[in-house]
Amino acid sequence: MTQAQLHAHDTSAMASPRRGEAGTQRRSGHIGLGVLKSAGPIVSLLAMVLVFASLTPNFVSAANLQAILESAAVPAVVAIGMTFVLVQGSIDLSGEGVASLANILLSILIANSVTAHDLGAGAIVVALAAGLAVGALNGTLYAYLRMPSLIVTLAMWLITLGLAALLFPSRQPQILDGGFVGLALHKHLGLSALVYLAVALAFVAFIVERRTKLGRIGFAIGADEALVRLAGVNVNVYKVGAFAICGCLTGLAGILTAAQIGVGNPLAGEGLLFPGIAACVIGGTLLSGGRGGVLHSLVGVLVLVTLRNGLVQTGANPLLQKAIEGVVIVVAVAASTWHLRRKTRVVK
Amino acid sequence: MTPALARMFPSIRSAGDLLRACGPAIVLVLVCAAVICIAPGILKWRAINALLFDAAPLLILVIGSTLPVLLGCIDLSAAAMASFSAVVVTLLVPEFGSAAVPLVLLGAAGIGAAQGWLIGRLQIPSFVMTLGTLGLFSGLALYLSNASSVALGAGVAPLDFLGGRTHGVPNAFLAVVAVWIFLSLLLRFTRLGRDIYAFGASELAAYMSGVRRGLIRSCAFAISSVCAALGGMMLLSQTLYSAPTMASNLLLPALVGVVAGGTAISGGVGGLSASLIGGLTAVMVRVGATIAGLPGAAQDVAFGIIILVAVAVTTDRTKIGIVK
Amino acid sequence: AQEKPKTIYLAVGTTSSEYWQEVIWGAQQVANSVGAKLEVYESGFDGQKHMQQLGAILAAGCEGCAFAWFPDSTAFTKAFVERAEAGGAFMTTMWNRPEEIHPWDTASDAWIANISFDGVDSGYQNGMALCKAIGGKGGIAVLKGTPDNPPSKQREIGLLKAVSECPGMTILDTQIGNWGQTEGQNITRTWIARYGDQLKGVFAQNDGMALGAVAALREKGLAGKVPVTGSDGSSDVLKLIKSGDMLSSMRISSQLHGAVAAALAYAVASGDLKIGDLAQAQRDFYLVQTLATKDNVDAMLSAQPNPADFSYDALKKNFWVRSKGQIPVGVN
Amino acid sequence: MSALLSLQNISKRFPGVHALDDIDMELRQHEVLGLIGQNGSGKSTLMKIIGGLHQPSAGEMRLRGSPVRFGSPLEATRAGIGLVHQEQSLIGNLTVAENLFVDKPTDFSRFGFYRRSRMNDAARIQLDKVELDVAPDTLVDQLTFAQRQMVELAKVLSLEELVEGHLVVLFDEPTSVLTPTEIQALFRQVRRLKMRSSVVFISHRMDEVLAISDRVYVLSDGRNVAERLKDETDPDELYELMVGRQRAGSVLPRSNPPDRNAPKRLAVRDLTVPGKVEDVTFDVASGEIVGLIGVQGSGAEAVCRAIFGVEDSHSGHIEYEGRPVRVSRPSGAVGLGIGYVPAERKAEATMKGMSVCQNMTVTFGSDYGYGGVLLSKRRERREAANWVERLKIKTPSLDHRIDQLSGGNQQKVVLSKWLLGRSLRLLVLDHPTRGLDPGARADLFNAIRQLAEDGLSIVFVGDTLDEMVTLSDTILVLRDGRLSQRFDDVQTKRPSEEDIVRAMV
Ligand SMILES: Nc1ncnc2c1ncn2[C@@H]1O[C@H](COP(=O)(O)OP(=O)(O)OP(=O)(O)O)[C@@H](O)[C@H]1O
Ligand SMILES: Nc1ncnc2c1ncn2[C@@H]1O[C@H](COP(=O)(O)OP(=O)(O)OP(=O)(O)O)[C@@H](O)[C@H]1O
Ligand SMILES: [Mg+2]
Ligand SMILES: [Mg+2]
Repeated sequence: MTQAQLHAHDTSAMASPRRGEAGTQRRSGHIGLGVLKSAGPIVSLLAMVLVFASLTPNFVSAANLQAILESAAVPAVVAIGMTFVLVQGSIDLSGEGVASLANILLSILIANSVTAHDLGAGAIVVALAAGLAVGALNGTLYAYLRMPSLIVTLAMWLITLGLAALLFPSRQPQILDGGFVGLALHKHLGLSALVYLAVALAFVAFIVERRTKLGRIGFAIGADEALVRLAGVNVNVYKVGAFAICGCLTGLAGILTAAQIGVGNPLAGEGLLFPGIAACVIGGTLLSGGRGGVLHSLVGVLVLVTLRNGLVQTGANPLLQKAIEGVVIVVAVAASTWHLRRKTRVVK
Repeated sequence: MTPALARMFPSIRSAGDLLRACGPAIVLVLVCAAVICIAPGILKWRAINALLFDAAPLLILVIGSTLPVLLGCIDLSAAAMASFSAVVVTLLVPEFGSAAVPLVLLGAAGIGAAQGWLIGRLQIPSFVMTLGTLGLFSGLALYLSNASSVALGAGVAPLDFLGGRTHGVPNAFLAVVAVWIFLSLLLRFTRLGRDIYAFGASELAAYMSGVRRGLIRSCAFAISSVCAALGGMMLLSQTLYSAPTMASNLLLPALVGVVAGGTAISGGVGGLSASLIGGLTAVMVRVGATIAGLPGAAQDVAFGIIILVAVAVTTDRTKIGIVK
Repeated sequence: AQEKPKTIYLAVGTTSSEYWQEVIWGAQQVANSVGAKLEVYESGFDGQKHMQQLGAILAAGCEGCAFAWFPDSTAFTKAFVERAEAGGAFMTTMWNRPEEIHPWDTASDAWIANISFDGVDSGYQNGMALCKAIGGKGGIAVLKGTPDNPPSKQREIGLLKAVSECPGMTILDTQIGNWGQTEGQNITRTWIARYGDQLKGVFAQNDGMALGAVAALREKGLAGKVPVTGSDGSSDVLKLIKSGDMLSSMRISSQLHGAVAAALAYAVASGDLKIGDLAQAQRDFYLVQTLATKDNVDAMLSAQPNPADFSYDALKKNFWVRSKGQIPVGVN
Repeated sequence: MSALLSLQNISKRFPGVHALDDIDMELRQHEVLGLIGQNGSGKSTLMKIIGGLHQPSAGEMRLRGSPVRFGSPLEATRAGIGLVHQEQSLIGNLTVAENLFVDKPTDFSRFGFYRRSRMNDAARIQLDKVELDVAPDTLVDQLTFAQRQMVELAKVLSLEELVEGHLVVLFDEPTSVLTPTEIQALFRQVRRLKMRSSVVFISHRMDEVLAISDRVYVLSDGRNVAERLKDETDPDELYELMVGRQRAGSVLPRSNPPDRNAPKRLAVRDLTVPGKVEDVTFDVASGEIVGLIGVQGSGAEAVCRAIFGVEDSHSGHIEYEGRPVRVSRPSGAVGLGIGYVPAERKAEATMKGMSVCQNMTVTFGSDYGYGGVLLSKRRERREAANWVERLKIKTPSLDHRIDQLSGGNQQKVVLSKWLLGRSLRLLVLDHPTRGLDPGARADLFNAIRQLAEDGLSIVFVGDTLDEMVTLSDTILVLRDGRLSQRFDDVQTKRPSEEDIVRAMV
């Protein structure tokens, strides 16, 4: 070779968004600091607990912690499912409809006060399958017809909510299956089966996310789908998979709501969606995909549930609670991602 | 195509492109045709007139929401802003009279700009920022109105105007058209417009090319907020009562309108005319379902299916590499 | 004679609730008995949606039509009735109207009547029942509906009246549950943790939140020990009252609500009734309601509504036979 | 030697572009085939067709004698064809091991769950081949650019174990971002690989192509214009075949040396970028071309970014035209008349999905309008068309999408974005020739030289010593973030390459 090729570039400084972040991780050097940084949401959670605890001593009582965990169980199930979709950089808005549909399906098929059906556990299977089917349909329309997931799932939200209303048998079916309602009633160590179920699901989801191709490729799709396609991966399958998981878990959330209240409700999903997404984002799962994960989202759920609980505990003006919640969401996300700020970072 | 036309619409190179570009309009025409078949009475001027009057608040929200979407952002707070500003206007009218309306519009612009600016400063996703302000605005609206409907004082000229008609055409709709023309010109012929599209296509490359993204984002969100506030005024001019949640449910239809017109949520592709068409489609679908006498729940199902079909037909997938 | 309307238009908040299903049933009986069609419009409590629906119906031309309409919030009432007037149609409204406007002073040629239930009375009676159940002493917590909703406010006024008459009973906390079961459950859970034994009763402004409160209490084995009141008198709640898990609920006749609203609209639209002949008390009135308690719940549960009682002809004898009187001034 | 892969009459049309026109090509067993051609001549397209990313519009492809047609990259991989892309194609948030095997049928999972230890062991074997010492479970994001390039290579090499029989390995400009030592490592692998495979090697550097290839194909305008055996040709002939003109004197000498007393345009004093650059001081006169050079990590790029205001923090003083300035964002720099061509073209310089014209006019288009606010599309199009012609940008029209241009032409569009600015007085170029063909490079250099003579100041970081010496008036050598030596009047007193290298290491 006659030419000496000399490369004057410092690649760690190349500031494409991804690379910029990786660059600093290396520069900062200590692992301890890195862990602390990704622990931003946990720090916000602890800070919030400290503030509320100092405002009212009741806050950290065992009873209240139980109340927080019980309230977190259903949102956690939703957030776990949502995480699989969000890490791919897509979004699923159909949650409220799907949960409502699963709820009403379950409550008219299990032993109840209105219809004559009694499928027992079969009702749970049917409701879960409905969630799974809607999720898979969402994913299929999104991936194969290349329609934005936001709009596909928005439409599906309306459709499933409408179906739930059409299935509603004009009176709220009271669930008579004692075993099923017992899920929410029987306590072990002060917590209902729902809490344990949520924890177990989180564990399984974590393994799936870290240890399976579905989970790993999901992250890759979120980071750069074009590259994943270039690598010859059948991206669409993984997309459908993620939406199916999300649909199934959202359906499960609707089922669990039925267990908690003991009656079927065609609007059971109301109020699950935006808090679910907010929880994921607060926990550090980026809407643009590729970052975060199940554990992050769980922290986010705890932040939101704790906040709501704390506002009630401290007697904040109920009319202003929404406003306070809004500000806290913004501040929490800003604080926990502050260290990621770069001039060349792109956040949409 | 003539060269001049080709220059005006550079992206249209073949018949297929043309069809795709017209997709949303074709869908709108088909939906209208279907509605007319169901209820020929709708063709009467009075009926059209009434529809336009009703549609105006939604249309203005659709137009406003388009700008953040063109950036690849999203403004979830628009509907809450509409309710909030309606409440604030009714509260300010006893004090300021007609001046309350421009005051509130100005305030909305400021708040919107601040919102856009904060997204950049704090580097948080617009989804999160506006989800936060959605909570903030609706909370404040509840608090300020003490959770009640407030009657609008008499003699507020701008609102009387919005509620009235000129030569039989609802002024609210004329206002929508005026805003649409103004913003379309802004997008097409000014530097701001070019920068908005550049930002949407690639924020990083635009930034490295000297585009002032903080400024651009502030402008887009300010416009979105002002349009939302204007929507709130239109609604107020119809109801004459403000309520802290009166427009909250417009959030999703507005988004549907934006996307049904073919504007990509990933940014950089689409425009206001597309949104206007999309918004009208959303309105006509609702009207059609109502007139067809579908039961409420089935209306939702039908609406959902039509959105799916409309978007499946209208999304220009060639321009968006990756659909998210 | 005027032409008889072929259709009765009914607007409801949602079809996914027992209350509204009964309203629809009541209106359906009226429609059936006169051979008209009942068209139901659902808004999901989105006033804009009802506006568009009304606009679409009127746009297609609807002179002399009969509307039994639910304004989603008071903010929309005036717009609805004025539109009905502009379109030459007739309208009865349910529940929501701003305090200062009435059928005789606003769009009076179209707005036939406003029919509601006495929220203050509901709050008061439930409050007094609660007072008695806790022995006149102790703290209760209040679950409110959506904050800008008139019935929610009225029920709160009624409760405050009861509290003033029952000085030992104090309100520990008031939270907004937005009429929802899950929210009611979560808030009640937090209350149990916060107040422990201090929490002697829960006043829920509707049955949905009451169900949530009972579910939260049940988790702690407190159902039946801490009395809960609701409002609406839905069938699940009646069962809970019977089993002792709940204390009381204001039972309103939703079938009657729908039937009277539809029948009055039809009566005027078909010329059987002249708006000008109606007195104020006939145009702005409450329907009767009964507090459901353990004592009368069996009768309520076994009573099946008889379609014949809701036929147009049956109602026409006297539309106001179940009226509880004119809505007082300054209330809505 | 028999043909392993043969292409007959392959054509490829994109809307508006005839990228390949009736190509015949034969790849024999155990050979390295060099492929050269100007930017946009269709090299990458050809590779993508072989690799299963594109389907040919016409023509036939035969592998081991039997016709094949690949519907996806996966099918090509299964047939033993591996492609190293021109733009990097690793997935940042997967581990090295996952990236190595993501496109291959493997048995590293059971019931959908990964067996990580197995996968990592297999990965280590591949990494050893390219002498890359990173843990297989490192995230790719945490590697340097060059390390990633080696992983790409390992990814292709891992086909060896997974596919039976002879392989086809395609390298699309693998060396443009590698250091000499890394290039040597790559070449060793290629030579080893020859034992059981055939290789196609694309580069714009003639000497590299000749060093590694047995045969060279020359493409021009999507057509195959020449074929040479390695021993029968030399760089100059190849250059001529490819560019269509003589190499000698391709870059004009400076007609008049820069004025020593010209006013200072930029004065950088004690510039420090934490962790990258320390106390760097230098001046740039108007009309001067300053070349920055140093080995990888020496901080030259950070200096450029700091001048343009995109480094997150820096200290020191920067004077611009005699006034101290604080540039904290690109828009500020542009306002001062400073432009910057970043090294990462794909992410930082091109707006995907936008047209060539839109990309060119984004920064200075409004200068051609009215009052800096209203645009005049007619006038700015005329100006854009002008630069398309001057830089010989190969595009069907001004309205063609930039991401559908070849890499080199994209780079030219990026350059013209800045050249459009009448107020531009300082242009900072970060590896501007990366991916350019030799002819284009000469065109570019001539354009830069011309601009400098018209008074534009240039700071540039180059790819090779050769181009530094060809173009610069002053060369600044950086070592470990500090200025280690400076060579003045380069055009009159050419420093020897040895001198420069000594200052760098
Ligand atoms: N030193 C820094 N470290 C990390 N992030 C920074 C730093 N400086 C700025 N930023 C972030 O980068 C963003 C870019 O800001 P900058 O001021 O360069 O331009 P802009 O706000 O996008 O555009 P405009 O010119 O319209 O204000 C800032 O909003 C800030 O969030
Ligand atoms: N996806 C595409 N759509 C349309 N045109 C394309 C596409 N990909 C490539 N082209 C066109 O095909 C031609 C050949 O491009 P190609 O990338 O193969 O060139 P190349 O020889 O690799 O150039 P370089 O040396 O710059 O990498 C170019 O004119 C380019 O504009
Ligand atoms: Mg700024
Ligand atoms: Mg190429």
